[in-house]
Amino acid sequence: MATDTYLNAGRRAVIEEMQRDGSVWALGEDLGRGGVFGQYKGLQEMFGTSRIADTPISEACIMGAAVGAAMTGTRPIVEMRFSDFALCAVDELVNQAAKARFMFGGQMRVPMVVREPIGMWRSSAAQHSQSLEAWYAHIPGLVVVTPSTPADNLGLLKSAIRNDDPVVYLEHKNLWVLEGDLPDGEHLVPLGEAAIARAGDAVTIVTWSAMRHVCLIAAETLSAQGVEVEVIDLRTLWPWDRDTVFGSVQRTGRLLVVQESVSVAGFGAEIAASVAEALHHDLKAPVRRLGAPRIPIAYAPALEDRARVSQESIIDAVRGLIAPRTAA
Amino acid sequence: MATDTYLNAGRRAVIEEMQRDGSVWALGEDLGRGGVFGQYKGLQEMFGTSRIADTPISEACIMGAAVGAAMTGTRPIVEMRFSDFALCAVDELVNQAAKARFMFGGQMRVPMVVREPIGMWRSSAAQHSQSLEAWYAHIPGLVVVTPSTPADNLGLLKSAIRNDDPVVYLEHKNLWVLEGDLPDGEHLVPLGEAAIARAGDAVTIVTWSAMRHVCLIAAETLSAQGVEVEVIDLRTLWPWDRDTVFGSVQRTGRLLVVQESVSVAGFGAEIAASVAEALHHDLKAPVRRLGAPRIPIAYAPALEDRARVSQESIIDAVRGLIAPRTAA
Amino acid sequence: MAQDNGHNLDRDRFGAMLQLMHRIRAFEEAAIAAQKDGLVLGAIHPSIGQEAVAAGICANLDRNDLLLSTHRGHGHTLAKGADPLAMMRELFGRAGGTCGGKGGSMHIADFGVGMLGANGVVGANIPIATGAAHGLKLQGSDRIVTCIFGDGAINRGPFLEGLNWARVFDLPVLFVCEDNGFSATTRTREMTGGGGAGARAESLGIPAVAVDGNDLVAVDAAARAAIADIRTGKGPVLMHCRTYRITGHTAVDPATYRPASEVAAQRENCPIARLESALRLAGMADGDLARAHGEAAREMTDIAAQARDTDWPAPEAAYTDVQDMGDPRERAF
Amino acid sequence: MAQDNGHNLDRDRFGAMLQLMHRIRAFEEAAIAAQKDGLVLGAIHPSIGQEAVAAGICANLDRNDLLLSTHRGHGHTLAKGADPLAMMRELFGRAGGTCGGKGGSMHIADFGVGMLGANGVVGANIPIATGAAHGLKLQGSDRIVTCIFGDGAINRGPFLEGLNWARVFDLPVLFVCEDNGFSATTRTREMTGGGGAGARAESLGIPAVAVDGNDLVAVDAAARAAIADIRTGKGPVLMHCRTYRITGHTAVDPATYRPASEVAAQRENCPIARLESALRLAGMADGDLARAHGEAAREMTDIAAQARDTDWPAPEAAYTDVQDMGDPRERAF
Ligand SMILES: Cc1ncc(C[n+]2csc(CCOP(=O)(O)OP(=O)(O)O)c2C)c(N)n1
Ligand SMILES: Cc1ncc(C[n+]2csc(CCOP(=O)(O)OP(=O)(O)O)c2C)c(N)n1
Ligand SMILES: [Mg+2]
Ligand SMILES: [Mg+2]
Repeated sequence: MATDTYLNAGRRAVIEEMQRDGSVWALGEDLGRGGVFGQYKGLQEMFGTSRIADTPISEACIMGAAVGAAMTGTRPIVEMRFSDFALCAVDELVNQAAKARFMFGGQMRVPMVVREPIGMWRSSAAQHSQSLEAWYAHIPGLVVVTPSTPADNLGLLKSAIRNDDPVVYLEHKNLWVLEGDLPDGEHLVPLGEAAIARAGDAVTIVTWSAMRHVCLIAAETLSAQGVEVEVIDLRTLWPWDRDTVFGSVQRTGRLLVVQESVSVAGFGAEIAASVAEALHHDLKAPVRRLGAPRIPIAYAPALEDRARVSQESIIDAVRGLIAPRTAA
Repeated sequence: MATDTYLNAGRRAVIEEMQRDGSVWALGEDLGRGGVFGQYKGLQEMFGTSRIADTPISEACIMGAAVGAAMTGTRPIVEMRFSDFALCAVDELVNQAAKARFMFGGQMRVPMVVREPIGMWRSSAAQHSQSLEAWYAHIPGLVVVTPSTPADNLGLLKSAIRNDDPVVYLEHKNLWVLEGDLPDGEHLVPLGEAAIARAGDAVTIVTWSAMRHVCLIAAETLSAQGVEVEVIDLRTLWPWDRDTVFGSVQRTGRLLVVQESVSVAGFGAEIAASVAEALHHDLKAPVRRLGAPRIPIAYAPALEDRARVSQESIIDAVRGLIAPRTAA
Repeated sequence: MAQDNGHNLDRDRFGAMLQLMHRIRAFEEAAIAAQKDGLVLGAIHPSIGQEAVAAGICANLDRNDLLLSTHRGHGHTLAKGADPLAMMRELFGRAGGTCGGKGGSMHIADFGVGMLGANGVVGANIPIATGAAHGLKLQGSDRIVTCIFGDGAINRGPFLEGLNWARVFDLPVLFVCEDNGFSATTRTREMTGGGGAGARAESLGIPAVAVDGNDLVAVDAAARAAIADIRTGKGPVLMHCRTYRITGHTAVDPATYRPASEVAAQRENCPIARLESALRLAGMADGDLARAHGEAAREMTDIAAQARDTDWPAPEAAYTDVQDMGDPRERAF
Repeated sequence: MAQDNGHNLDRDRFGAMLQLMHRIRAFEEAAIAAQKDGLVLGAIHPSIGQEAVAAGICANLDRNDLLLSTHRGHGHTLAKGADPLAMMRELFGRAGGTCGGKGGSMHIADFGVGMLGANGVVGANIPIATGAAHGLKLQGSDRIVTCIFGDGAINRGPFLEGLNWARVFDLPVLFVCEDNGFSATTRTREMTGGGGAGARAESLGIPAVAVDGNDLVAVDAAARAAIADIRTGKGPVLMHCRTYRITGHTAVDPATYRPASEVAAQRENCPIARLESALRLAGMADGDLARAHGEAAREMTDIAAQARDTDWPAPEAAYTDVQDMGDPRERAF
């Protein structure tokens, strides 16, 4: 057991899988110098320029070439740098990668991992801060993963690389420096399983990605006040772990979904709606979502913060959920 | 009052607005020959090649050029042919058009309408059948419109063209031939207002686009059996008409959302979650969604139909909602 | 000029290619007829008049080589060796179609013969083909990839990105611009700046060769030379084949946007008739020529009849081939 | 060679351009210093060493002409006439910033002087600039549009789509490839097939001119000629300006991926020093030259101090400028 960062955990996952399987390779801009954040540091020295491939600034072709390379038996890891730039390659991901296996009647598969760093990262502004996981969850054919801890980034990225279908793998930029324990040996986290980050019986909080940590801090404050919330980190958004979420809500009777992304038509709506549909009669209070308002993300901190879900707003929302019902 | 098609209603909207305002123009592939479906038939003869502009097959540039042209004081109508091809121009729409006004601190606006025909159209298969309205509803800065009748296509498209922000205008391919009454004079339908397509008190059905008509047929069958459902056609998905929806659910106590698109992370989740959050205590049954399974759309009819919400499934869902609750 | 050498033509080789061109045409004629009968379910984009490109290119590919095509891909698919019955079943949306009825004409593919798919998105196969070549190169394979696209596709960004990529990584790709003069209903030249496909390829460092795409012998010779270069590791080459689309954009497009005289002149320039003349000059008997046509027509009429008698796919197949994880059936409830 | 004509230089004109180049550099030096103090909030991409492109191009534009830039846009924005205080406030995220603190360095824009924005997406401004020119042409305006982009941007699809479009519609656009040799940390030439920006433009039918981008006099002359052509309605022109990025990709990038000797040699090639030599040859006094530098440095130090003393924007401004319809504040609850 060693302590390391979320960034290095992802790096280790790539190294281990590339060592295990010669068909795995990575492509993206500036990978030879370690990538934008250093996730690929030293990898070109280890694996050579063919398997850690620097590419032109051609997002559409990076994604499209990965589709073709996956069809011919390799397992590409696509680096998109910022998830925002993946918007230059949506046809390639959504019309091609996601649909090929189906359109062609299962003649082949498209095993590829698309790493797209998401999320607010102080003063990165509107084109470098987005979280569009809801989009990908909506697209048949895609698996969607949002790791939130170093150990999960190790174990989920390894599983994603081994998956035979396209996986959109959304690391959070604010988590790169997060430290945590990494198991020593082979560590795989299965796709599709949520983690109960904290047990509790008062309210079920369902969250993912960086918000896990904000929720856990809020949970500590609440705990000090005698309210024990359960925090579920979905980890995989598609397929999401209905059993864990439903089981928890059946116990607590209360659901709060916390997401960093825009609340309107965000993935939180899927969770809230599913729980409301399936567990209406178990609910002791209405389901509730917290997310960003429907505004682009601004540069100045005071403005950017308006798009952030704070610890305080989580605490308030939990209090609202457990408050005795007053006349509407 | 004349009877005309949904297609001609859209055509009339373009003509009227181009006559009214010299800064309105349209651009897209093959517009000079009327566009793929004939929506622009004869318009180049009326307005010339500058204002009805044929373009190269360059979706990214069609969208991007419209952004620039809108910034300089014209009002472009972008024709994307099939909404699926708009996936070649997502950066231009989402990172540029939608965010420019905000990013630049309100120095200008981007008045443009992006027409993207959506929906299943017999045996068009996975790359010509998608409905991604949920994506656009999730993006700050975009207005999202889904007309379902000839009169609405006339009145909403005119309003969209007059709107000062980017509007994603999603006509449904299966509706082109639909006939209906068109008012003679100026007919504007305000953005953001739902239509109660049918009044009822048993269940509120919220729907949009082509599904309105399927819901209305189901409603007739139900009516014959003594069940009067209210069918709300949202018409505009962002901003959606909370007052009309909430008012109806407060009366009926039951909500069914019916959408053609993939249910998972679809816009129906937003409606269902919002109602569950706000009106939990008014609900006599759990909220419920109907939509497509999470599969790409196939070519063969028997397979394609598996992605379709049928009249029967709507009737079943309504019956489920009004059935006395049995032990879970 | 290649035509002038008619009397030197290898009759076996070009006889087989004539046969293939007849089969492509007969397949599409049968499909068009079937569409009128409501048997072909979605749009089809015939390549009638363009058969020499498919035949001349694919004659120089090995079965293991890969091919990516366009929405107008029946000819390419047949020429790569796909089974026409499976193809017709696909157009009819039947079980046993190349894609099990999931794809239809615009997504026809037969990975078994290295045909990696038509594509419903113009230009989308250029990066995918480039990536396929990248994958082959990474695996040390000696197979090559051919990517056919239309003249309209050169105005899409992926054309630049894909060709640049192929050059930068020195990939074994033959890019073929099958230039039929039209982008759907628009004349491509009016929407195209500069010298077109060849000039653009050269500006990206890729050698380009232009050829009369209705001259099978010329296409064959150019393809052979280009492919030989590619196999020796020289990297990508672009072939620009000028041809003409005799039908409308789709089988139901009357194509009134072009003068009848233009179409009539182009009918005279039919690649099949031109190869027939050359083979006649090379001594092939009229009876043999007629037989090639007749056999192809019979084969495809037969196939259409068989396809018509084929079962529909099982509806439950809609839920397969989506992805391994998760239940695609999952609806809201 | 343009440099050889130093003694013929118009001292007023080029003196003003020297001053502008000093101001650009001083602005960025002040910004870099302020970033170390935590005052500049997001990433900045300095253009130190590239000032002659901004100055030489913009000197030939009218205030009404439009300019679109890149993520490395401070110099272009200043050269187009924006107020450096408003710019610095934007970098500091303060009220009164050009974008009210909403954009920051990568979205700096001043529509009042025709500067339609930096862009955080490489190449994205090429279609937007083309469309701006399209809009101007539709309105019968005689203004022109200049679009500056980096050498890395020519490998993105929108480069092809935008240039082709500008040619097809004969639009008044000056495309400027500001080639500093790098795509972030990658040498662009290793990722670029063929002859680069100029060759690609020519293949699209757009005349191209290459110029030493560190030679202000040459940039000025080439820009003047190109813009004169554009104003007479000849359609788009591309200028390829070779220059060098003295700093790292961002202000905090140590850029260890290039040898110190290379950077040292390029420092010798500083466009400001070169213009100073030329002006000295033209008879400008050393004292005047020094004064230009000193004034610029003082101006920008002052401005940084003022920006630092400026208020933050009101938090509620986060909800404005989104769109007219709907309540952006709408959360789930
Ligand atoms: C990205 C995209 N834009 C538009 C279309 C609609 N479309 C289908 S085929 C076609 C014309 C393509 O012309 P070309 O590439 O020359 O091929 P051809 O049809 O002539 O074989 C168009 C515009 C599409 N399928 N994909
Ligand atoms: C579409 C896109 N891909 C990648 C990036 C990340 N990125 C920012 S600047 C840059 C380098 C751009 O190089 P160039 O165009 O030469 O401009 P320069 O930085 O040299 O001025 C890259 C790759 C981006 N902003 N947008
Ligand atoms: Mg064509
Ligand atoms: Mg550069």
